[in-house]
This record gives sequence, structure tokens and C-alpha cells, in this order.
Amino acid sequence: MTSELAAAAGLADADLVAMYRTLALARALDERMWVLNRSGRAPFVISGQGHEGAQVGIAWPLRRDHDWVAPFYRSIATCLAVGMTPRELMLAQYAKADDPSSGGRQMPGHYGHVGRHVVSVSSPVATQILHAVGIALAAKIRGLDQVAVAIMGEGSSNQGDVHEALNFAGIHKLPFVFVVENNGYAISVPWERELSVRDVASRAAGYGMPGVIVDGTDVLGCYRASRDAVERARSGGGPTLIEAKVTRLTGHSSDDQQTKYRSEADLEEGRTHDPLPIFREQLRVAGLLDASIEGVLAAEISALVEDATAFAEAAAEPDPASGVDHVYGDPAANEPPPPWQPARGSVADRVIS
Amino acid sequence: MTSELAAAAGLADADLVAMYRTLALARALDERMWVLNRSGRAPFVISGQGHEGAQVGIAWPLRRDHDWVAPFYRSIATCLAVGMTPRELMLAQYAKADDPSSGGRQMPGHYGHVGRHVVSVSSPVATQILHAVGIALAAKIRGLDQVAVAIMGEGSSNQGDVHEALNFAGIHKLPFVFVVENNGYAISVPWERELSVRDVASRAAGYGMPGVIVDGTDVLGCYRASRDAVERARSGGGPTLIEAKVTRLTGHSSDDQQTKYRSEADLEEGRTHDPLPIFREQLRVAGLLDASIEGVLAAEISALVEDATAFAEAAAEPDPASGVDHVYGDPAANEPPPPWQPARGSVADRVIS
Amino acid sequence: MAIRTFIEAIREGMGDELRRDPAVIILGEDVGKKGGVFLATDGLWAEFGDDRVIDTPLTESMIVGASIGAALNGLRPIAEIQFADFIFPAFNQILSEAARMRYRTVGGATVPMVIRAPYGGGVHGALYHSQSIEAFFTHVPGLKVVIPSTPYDAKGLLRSAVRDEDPVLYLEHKKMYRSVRGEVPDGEYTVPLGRAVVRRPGRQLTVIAYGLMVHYALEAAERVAGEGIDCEVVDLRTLRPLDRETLLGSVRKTGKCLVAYEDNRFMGYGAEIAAIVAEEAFDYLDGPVSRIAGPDTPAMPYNHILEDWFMLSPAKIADAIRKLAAY
Amino acid sequence: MAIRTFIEAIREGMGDELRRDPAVIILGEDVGKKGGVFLATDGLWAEFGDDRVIDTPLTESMIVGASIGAALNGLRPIAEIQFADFIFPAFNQILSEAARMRYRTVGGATVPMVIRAPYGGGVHGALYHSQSIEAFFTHVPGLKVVIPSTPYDAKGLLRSAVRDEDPVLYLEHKKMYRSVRGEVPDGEYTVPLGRAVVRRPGRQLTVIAYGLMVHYALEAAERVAGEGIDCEVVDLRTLRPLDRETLLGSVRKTGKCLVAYEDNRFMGYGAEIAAIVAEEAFDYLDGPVSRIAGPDTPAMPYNHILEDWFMLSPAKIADAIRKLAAY
Ligand SMILES: Cc1ncc(C[n+]2csc(CCOP(=O)(O)OP(=O)(O)O)c2C)c(N)n1
Ligand SMILES: Cc1ncc(C[n+]2csc(CCOP(=O)(O)OP(=O)(O)O)c2C)c(N)n1
Ligand SMILES: [Mg+2]
Ligand SMILES: [Mg+2]
Repeated sequence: MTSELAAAAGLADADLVAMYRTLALARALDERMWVLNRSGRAPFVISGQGHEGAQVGIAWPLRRDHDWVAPFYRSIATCLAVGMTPRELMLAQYAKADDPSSGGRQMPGHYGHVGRHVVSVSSPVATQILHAVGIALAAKIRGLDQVAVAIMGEGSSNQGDVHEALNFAGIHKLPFVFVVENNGYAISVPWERELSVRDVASRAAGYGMPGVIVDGTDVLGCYRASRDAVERARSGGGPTLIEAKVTRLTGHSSDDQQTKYRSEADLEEGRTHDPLPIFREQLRVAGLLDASIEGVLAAEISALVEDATAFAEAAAEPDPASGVDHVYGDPAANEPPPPWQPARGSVADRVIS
Repeated sequence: MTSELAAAAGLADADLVAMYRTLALARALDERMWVLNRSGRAPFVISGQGHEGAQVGIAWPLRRDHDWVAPFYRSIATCLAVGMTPRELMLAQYAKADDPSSGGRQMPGHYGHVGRHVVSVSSPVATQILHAVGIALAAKIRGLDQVAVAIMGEGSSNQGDVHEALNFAGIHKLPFVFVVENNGYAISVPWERELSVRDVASRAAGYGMPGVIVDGTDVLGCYRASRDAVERARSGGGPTLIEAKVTRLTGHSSDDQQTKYRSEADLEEGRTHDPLPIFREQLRVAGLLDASIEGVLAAEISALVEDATAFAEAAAEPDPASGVDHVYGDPAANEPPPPWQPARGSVADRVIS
Repeated sequence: MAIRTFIEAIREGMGDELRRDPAVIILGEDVGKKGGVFLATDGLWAEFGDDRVIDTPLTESMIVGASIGAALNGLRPIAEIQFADFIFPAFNQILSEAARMRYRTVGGATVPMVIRAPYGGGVHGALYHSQSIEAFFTHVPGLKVVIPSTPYDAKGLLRSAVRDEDPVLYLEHKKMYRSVRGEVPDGEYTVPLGRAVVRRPGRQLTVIAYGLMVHYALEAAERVAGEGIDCEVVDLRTLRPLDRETLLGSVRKTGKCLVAYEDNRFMGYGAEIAAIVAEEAFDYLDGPVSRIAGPDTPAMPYNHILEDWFMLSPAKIADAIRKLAAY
Repeated sequence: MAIRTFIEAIREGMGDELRRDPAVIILGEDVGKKGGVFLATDGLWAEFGDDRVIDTPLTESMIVGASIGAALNGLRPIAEIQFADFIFPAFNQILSEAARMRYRTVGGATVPMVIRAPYGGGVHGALYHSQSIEAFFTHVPGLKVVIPSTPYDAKGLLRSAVRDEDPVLYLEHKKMYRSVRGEVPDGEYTVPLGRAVVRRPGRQLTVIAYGLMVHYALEAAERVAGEGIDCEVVDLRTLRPLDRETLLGSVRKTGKCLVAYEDNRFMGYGAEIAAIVAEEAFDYLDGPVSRIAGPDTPAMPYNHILEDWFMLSPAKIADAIRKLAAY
């Protein structure tokens, strides 16, 4: 039997529980990362807390390992939804050699996974939108039926690259979806000082594409908007801009103290938009979750987090000699290594530094 | 007595004739520049032909030497309208030492005039929009009642800087007007391949500002749109985007052969949108021009063009020793000059090159 | 005299200039209520308000481009780029516009503005919060580039930069913000742009450095002093315009020159220093002009082992000194 | 063998690669029907159609950024930047993204793409259609930079660049497009990246050059040959990765090195060459490593007198050779 809730979204009950599980897993991993940071085991954390509802709903319609996602640093739930594993995310948090995103070369939160078609994200914001648009262009030229999705915050959407990307995607009706996770802040700058309009979605018309606003606590609403956009894109209908209104439950990152610039009332209001309890309640009302199912899920998630943490903690550090690797495909193109370059496989030369 | 035409625009008859004169003078100077180019006296020409109606109408409401204009390479009539003289424009065309735009350092068409508040334009397109926005910001902070106008083509309006500028101007409700002279081409690229929407003006809403479309052959319509935008800006109402639909009567520049990419029908259609005969006919019908007045004006314009050409032709070349000047305010900050640096006031050392 | 951290000196410099000249404004991301991500502008918004300390949208080209316009219309903007690594979207505005405005108007229009940016590594900043960017900008005629190494200089040079008639890129090594302290006079003073300083006199070998590397070079010089190697350490302070006299004077005296810089070696700023010394002090050289610099890989991995591998250190510089001294 | 102009060789190289590999596409402003403002892509749109030769909007960051994406998804884009002077809006995408993708994915994701751009002066292009830009890009690990000087090399290096697994910036001196001619084989050949070539053997002095300056250096060498000065001229062809062996081999043989480059002298590419020679060939040098380069002013004024003043010429290079030879 399918619940009304699932039926209305065109999904099965199991899908809804799986979505909830992804959301809860993202939250649990994220919380663990903060614990690691506060206990001195991870110099940096940047969080998806508050964004996960939109992330899971929007990522769900994508075809795994086929469609492409160019995410941003809050995309933890997006990455889980498209197939990255807790172990992989923790390897990145610990910056270990086997971190599939960057082998520990980038800060945590800089997601990427070649096999999962997660485009490696850098720190300068908004650049990824052009990569996704180029991926969509190649898909069109090569006759692949892939869709490319780019995701970023509303502050980042003001960068020039976004304008250039949306214009090009609009001209060529590329299979592209632009997702803005609007949490009302760019670090400390509130939306009124970073955006000349309340809704980023109101810019879509200027590029000849639909602009859709969704509530990030309405996971299934996000799902439907994304499904429609992805179908439109895949069938040649062109790009869509989806703006999800979300809330940032944490400081910008572990380096930020948000109480300095946000009032307690504002923070309190933000907490009422936490997608996790809202989605849970929805599934409870629909009869898809109850204490016993939740208990099983919680145990499973807790085990996954423990496993990922222990696995990553125990994983090998990169060889210092590997610092010179992968500048060019052909190592002969490298400049000579520095005089202190250690031999392969040796441990870090602690004496010299 | 005021004609109905003038009254409808809130102008005097003499204003309309002066506007026509500016338009016709711009055209005559522009045509002379092509003659100079074809006869080998000027390596480069870039033209305003077809754009002058919009330029004169839009520039007319500005307060001279008070408001600011950041123009582009087709802005010949704009520059005349805000007070630059034919001699000044010809000095730039000949790249002579006294060229007020750049002392012969920039190509022709790279307008600028410190006293007239014409911001020096460079070649990379669209950068000037941010300068105008910054000027407007300073005007607001300093409590001056200046308005800043930035002008460019529709192709250039796709650059990232435009997005960033409009967003900022919208946030701070700056006294700023953005003018797009849309001639349907960016060099050879037709609008469908450079713009994801037919009208650039449809992007204004995404920045919380009005977007107005005017017909560039309707000089008084352009005037009214600009007057309203300038008044709104000056009185704290914030920015406006004005899109003028114009036609490019010449190739992109003297280096371009437009018949390679435009059909004869397209070119023919373009010529029906020449603002000069259309405005002239309008003034004739209104009784403001007739054969005798036109004869006087033509003679005056012809004399101005002759004078400007002769003046610029006879003007002094820059001293080669001046090449090192004005890199920094303090010449001591310069790197040592090249070994071939000539003495001040000597002629170019022709032997060495 | 008071003891100040590096960042306190910078903050005081800005505050003093804001107080002195109503044309001075600050703009950048998070510079207002938050006081900047490093707190360089902490307290300034509270004192000077929304019109003079402006939180901008996340758009670097706008920050620089609008500052150019504001400078053309009578203000003296101090634009903060949150991390030097994020200055590249504004590259066109800096290079094509700010640095060329004076030249292309034959002196008619000028752009007095300062762009401040935290640069450098060793702070777990990874590939995009660690870069040295001076090489790109010192190649640009019309732009000045300043990198202070002490709180005294930081404040004095910042004030000179704000008062300068040309655009100045003012780079602050972020690892020094809280770790470096020094005396800063209470009253008004400036340090002129374009003057290097000998931080440690010596007879045998000159080390040329700037920013954090000055401290590492001084530490390295101490280490090798015990081994009988007597180094002179020159702090360039302004990278453009370059103080050729101090640079060449030192090398002509010692006969040996080592340039130490944190950036990638190839085409890093030290290349120009080495080239000038090689050409203009050739007759005085007792050994090859040498460079010790970062590896030619993107700067710099996050993982602490790889970060240590990338970063220069006093020990690495000392090794390079020993090698050159033994030549 | 056929005689081709420089631009014909480039056009043929692109045509051949488009024919050989369906993954190759061209994109840029006016590259379609118009065939590019210099006609480098003339005829290619007619042959390969809208999907493979794409007229883009006037947005350089998009051209490069979308090319990166297309390369990640299986294509091999050749992106044309209409003039090198207009590459700076794309600086962030080139430096932060294209050049770092491989490193930051530990080899997992690669960006095989070529960025072509006409650079250089002497064509009445003024401040913004004359610049040399190689200095900014040769500092970027992960990027390759190629500057051919003959039609043969232009075609052979372009083909290698298209087939390379890394992003390549391929710079074409626009003054050479129609003025330089040479033999180009009819069939398939490539010229490997990273190899310099000795264009003129000589015993007394090495001139290092690339692009148009190779021709000026050869002319200068002829001029001074009559005066008994025997110059070797090395054409670097690839600026990064640099062929150290050919460079140092020549200087170790002649004992004197002059680097000639059109760009501003300070922090221009020749600084790195001079620094490497000064460090690694020190024991062989009979005179200071010297540089002859453009003045340190924005490149370059439009007025023909000022343009002549700025540009290097065979005569100016010959003067520098004489000075160094007499050392
Ligand atoms: C080009 C660039 N400039 C500045 C930064 C520093 N920075 C990182 S995230 C951020 C705020 C982003 O805000 P938004 O896009 O709204 O995303 P959010 O963090 O709110 O989810 C800033 C200023 C950066 N990473 N890149
Ligand atoms: C950044 C940059 N890229 C490319 C160019 C070369 N270019 C000069 S004008 C032009 C077309 C401009 O089209 P549009 O903005 O529509 O103005 P129009 O010439 O049609 O009036 C191009 C591509 C340039 N000047 N600057
Ligand atoms: Mg946000
Ligand atoms: Mg146009």
C-alpha cells in the first residue's frame, strides 16, 4: 500500500523513508564533524544543517552516476543522496590520503567524486555553475541524456559567473538546473545587503527560464519541483532555476560566531525551519515512521557514523612525497621539486620544519 | 510659441532643433572619420551611426559637468551632447597629444573627458558599469545630487560585471541609470546567440528596478524615458534600466566586413531605422525644420567638421619621451626607462626602429 | 609606544585614517557588524556607520570596480578582499582599470584606493585560503604592492597607502595577524612606500624577504650565526615600486644573495629580484643568486603533513643559506 | 610541403584536429560565420556546423568555465579569446579551476582544453589590443603555456596542445598572422610541448626569445654578425613546461645570455629565465644575464610614435647584444 503522502509525490513509501534516512544521516554526520572540531581533531567544519531537506528532495530525482551535480560546501546531504558514503565524507573531514574528493588536499566541505559525477568544488564561490553548464553543453552535443545541476547559496548567486552561465544555458536550452539554497545570509551579511530582490527566483525570467520557489522544509515539494525541472531539462525543455528557502542552523563555519551579528529572535525563528523534525512529523502523521522504525533507523545511523569516524581516523595520511603529484598528467612537465622533497614512502621529515 | 511636439516632451522648440543639430553633427563627424580611414589617414574607426537618436535623447536630461556618463565606443553623439567638441573628438581620432580622452594613447572611440565628467572608457567591455555605480555611490555618500549613467551594447550586457553592478545599485538605490543600446549584434553574433531573452530590459525586475524599452528612432521618447529615470535617480528613487532598440548602420568597426554575416535584407531593414531622417521628418512635420533652416544647419555642421579635421590634422604629435609619463603620480615610482628612451622634446628616434 | 599585534596595528591604521579624512571609506564582505572574518575592521562599523563601513554583496569585481568609481568621484576607498585567493574575479578591474586609469587619461583621472587582502599559508587554509598572489600584481605598471612585516610598518604603510594618489594592493600575511607583535607609536606617523629596510646587518650573505618570510629569514640567520655565517636580512616592505638601492647596496656589500619567498618558485616575485641582482650586481657576486621558495604545485594542501611539506620554514631557509654560504 | 602563413597553419591545425577527433569543439566570440576577427576559424563553421564551432556570447569567464565543464564531460574544447587583453575576466576560471582541477582531485578529474588568444603589439592596437600576457599565466602550476614562432610549429604545437591531457594556453602573436610564412608538411605531424629549439647556432652570446621576438632576435643577430658578433638564438616555443636543457646548454656554451621579450620588463617572463640562468649557469657566465624588454608602462599607446617607442625592434635588440658582447 502507498500512503497518500507518497502517492501525491508519485513515490513509494519506501522512498520517503529512504529520503528521511538520508536527511537524518546527513545531520548525524554533520553533528559528529562539529564534535571532532570542538575536540581538536578537525581544524575546520562547514555545515549543511538546516539545508538538508531541500538537498535531499532536490537530489532525489537525479539518475545516479549518470546525471551530474556541481555542489557547494553545504551539500553534505546532496552528496549522500547521489551515492557518496559516510566513510568517504569522513575521509575528507580528516583529510586522509584516500579521501575521494581531494586526497586531503582541500578543506572539508569541498566535495567531489569522479565516479558519482560530483564535480570537485573549489573555494571561490559560484565558479561551479559554469562547469555544470559546460557539462550540460557536452551532454547535448554528445547526445547523452544527462542533466547537470549546480548548487550554491543566494549570496554566491550574485557573482558575475552566474549571470554568464544562466544566459548561456538559456540561449542553448541546456539540460541544466540551477539550485539556490537561500538561507538569508552570506556569512554575516543579511539578504537585504547582498540581494537587490527578495527572491533569487525572480531573476530567472531575465534568462528566459522558469524560476521556482520551494520551502526547504517541504522535502516533497522540493522533490516535485526538482523532478519537473529535471524532466524538462532531460526532454530538451531547457533550464530551470529553483530557489529553496532554507535556514542556516549553525554559524557560517567553525570559524564563525554568528551571535555577533544575529539576534536571538532571529536564531530562534531560524530553528523553527529545521527540516528534520518537520519531515519526521510529516512521515509520522502519514504512518510511515513510528517509535520502533525510528529506533531502528537511529541505531543504523549511529553505527554508520561510528564506523565512518573510526575508519577515517585510522586511515593513512598522505605521503609527503606525493605533494608534487598530479600537477600535470605527465610528471616530466613538473618544475624540479623543492630541495627538501622527501623520498617516496618516507614519513614526513619532521626535523626540517 | 511652442510646437505640440516640443510641448509634449516638455521642451522648447529650440531644444528640439539643438537636439537635431547634435544628431546631425555626430553623423557628419562620424562620416568624416570613415573618409579619413579609407584614405589612409586613420588606422581605425568605430562608429555611432544608427545609435545617435537614442544617444542624444538619453543624454539630453543630464546636467552638464555635474552628472556623470560612462560611455562606450559608439557614444559619439552622447559625448557631443554632454559638451565635448568636434575638435576634441577629432584630436582623439588623430591620436594627437592634446586629445583630451587619452593624449593619443587609446584607440579612437575610447572616449573620456575629465571636466565634462565623461569617464574614460577602456576596451574590455562592460567594466565601466561598475565605475558609474561607484560614482553614484560616492555621490550618495557625499550628498551630491549627481546622477551617473553607464552605456553599452546588448552583447556587453551579458558580462558578469553587469550583474554585480545592477545588484549593488539596486540594493543601495543608487542614483544610477543603465542604458543598453541594443542593435541586435555583438560584432557578428546575432541577438539569439548572445542573449537568452529578446529584451535586456526584462532583466531589470531581477534587480528590483524598472526596465524601460524605447525605440531609438523616437528621439523624444528616448528623452522622456531618460528624463524620468534621471529624475527618479536624483530624487532617491533608485536606478533604472533603459534599453534603446537601435540599428548598426556600419560594420562593427573599420576592421569588419558585415556583409559576410548579415543578409542584404537584414541590412536593408536596418537602414529603415536610421534615426536621422526619421527625426528630421518629425521636426519638418512639426514645422521646426525647413529647407532654409536645414541649409543653415548643414553649412554650420560642415564648417565644424572641416575646422575640427584641419585643427586635429595640424595638431602636434606626442613627444616620444612622454611615453613614460603618468604611470604613477610620483615619477620616482617608475621603473627605470628603457635604454632607448629619447631626451625630452626630441623627435622620435626613427633610426633605431 | 604600545605593544600591538599585527592585526591591531592594521585596524588602528584604518581607524585613524577614517577619523582623519571623511573621504575614506571601507567596503568589503562582512566588514561591518562582523568586523571582517579576521576582525581587521572590528569596531569600525560601530564607530563610523553604514555609509563609511559598507558590507558588500559577495562580488569581488564589484568591490573593486565600484571602488574605482568612488575614487573617481572624490572618495578614498579601502576595499577588503576577504582572502587574497578570491581576488581573481576582480583581476580585470584591477589590472585593466584601476592600474591604467591615470596612464590612459594622461594624468587626468586618478584612482586613489587601497585593496587589502590577507594572503599566505601555514594556517590550514588549503588550496584556496593560502595563496601568495604578489607575483601577478607586481607585474602591473600603475599598481603599487605593499607587504608589511611588523606592526609598526603595517600601520605606517597602510596610512601612506591610503594617502597615496595611486591604487595600492596591500597584502597582509594572515599567519602574522595574532602571532606577530611589536611596538607602535601612539601618535601620527607614516612609513613611506618604496623603501626597503635592513632588518639585520651582516657581511657574508644577503637574504631578501618580505612578509612572514622576513621573520623566518631572521630566525634562519640566527640559527646559522652560531655556525659562523653572518647574514644580512633585507625586508623589502614595498614590492613595487622596488627600492633598488637598498637591495643592490646590500648584495654589492655581501656578494651573495638568497631570495626567500613563500609563493611558487617559477615566476614568483623572487624571479625579478634575482634577475635584477644578476644583471646589476654581477661584478660583485661571489656565488649564484639563489632562490628558496614554495614548490611549483598549487598552494597548498590542507592536510597538515602536506602543508608542512609545502611551507618554507626557518630550517629550510637555513639550509639554503648554508648551501650558498659554502659556495 | 606547402608555404603557409602563420594564421593558415593555425587554421589548418584546428581543422585537422576537428576532423580527427569528434570530441574537439571550438567556441568563442565570432568564431562561427565570421570565422573570427582575424579569420583564424574561417571556413570551420561551414564545415563542422553549429554544434562543433560555437559562437558564444561576449562573456570570457563563461567561455573558459563552460569549456572546463565540457572537458570534464568528454569533449576537448578549443576556446578562443578574441584578444589576449580580454582574458582577464576569465582569470579566475583559468587559474583557480582549469589549472587546479587535476591537483585537487588527485588526478581523478582532468581538463584537456586549449585556450587560444592573439597577443602582442605593433599593430596599432593600443593599450588593450597589444598586450603580452604570458607572465601572468606562466606562474600557474597546472597550466601549460605555448607560444609558437613559425607556421610549422604553430600547427604542430597546436595539435599537441589539443591532444594534451592538461589545459594549454596557446598564444599567437597577431603581428605574425599574415607577415610570417613558412613550410608546413601536408600530412600528420606534431611538435611536442616542452621543447625549445636553437634557431641560429652561435658561439659568443645566447639570445633567448619566443614568438615575434624570435624573428627580431634573428634579424638582430644577422645585423651584428657583420660586426663579428656570433649569436645563438634559442626559441623557447613552450614557456611552461620550460626546456631547461636547451636553455642552459646554450648559455653554458656561449657564456652570455640576453633575454628578449616584448612585455613589460618588471616581472615579465624573462625574469624567470634570467633567474634560472643566473642560478644554474653561474659558473659559465662571462657577463651579466641581461634583459631587453618593453618599458614598464601599460602596453602600448596607439599613437604610432609612442607605439614605436614602446615596441622592441631588431635595432633595439642589436644594441643590447652589442652592449653585452662588449662586456
Ligand atoms: C569568490 C569568493 N569570495 C569570498 C568567499 C568567502 N566566502 C565563503 S562562503 C561566503 C558566503 C556565502 O554565502 P551564500 O552564498 O549565501 O552561502 P551560505 O554560506 O549562506 O550557504 C563567503 C563570503 C569565497 N569563498 N569566494
Ligand atoms: C571583454 C571583451 N571581450 C571582447 C571584446 C571584443 N569586442 C569589442 S566590441 C564587441 C561586441 C560588442 O557588442 P555589443 O555590446 O552588442 O555592442 P555593439 O558593438 O553592438 O554596439 C566585442 C566582442 C572586448 N572589447 N572586450
Ligand atoms: Mg546564504
Ligand atoms: Mg550590439
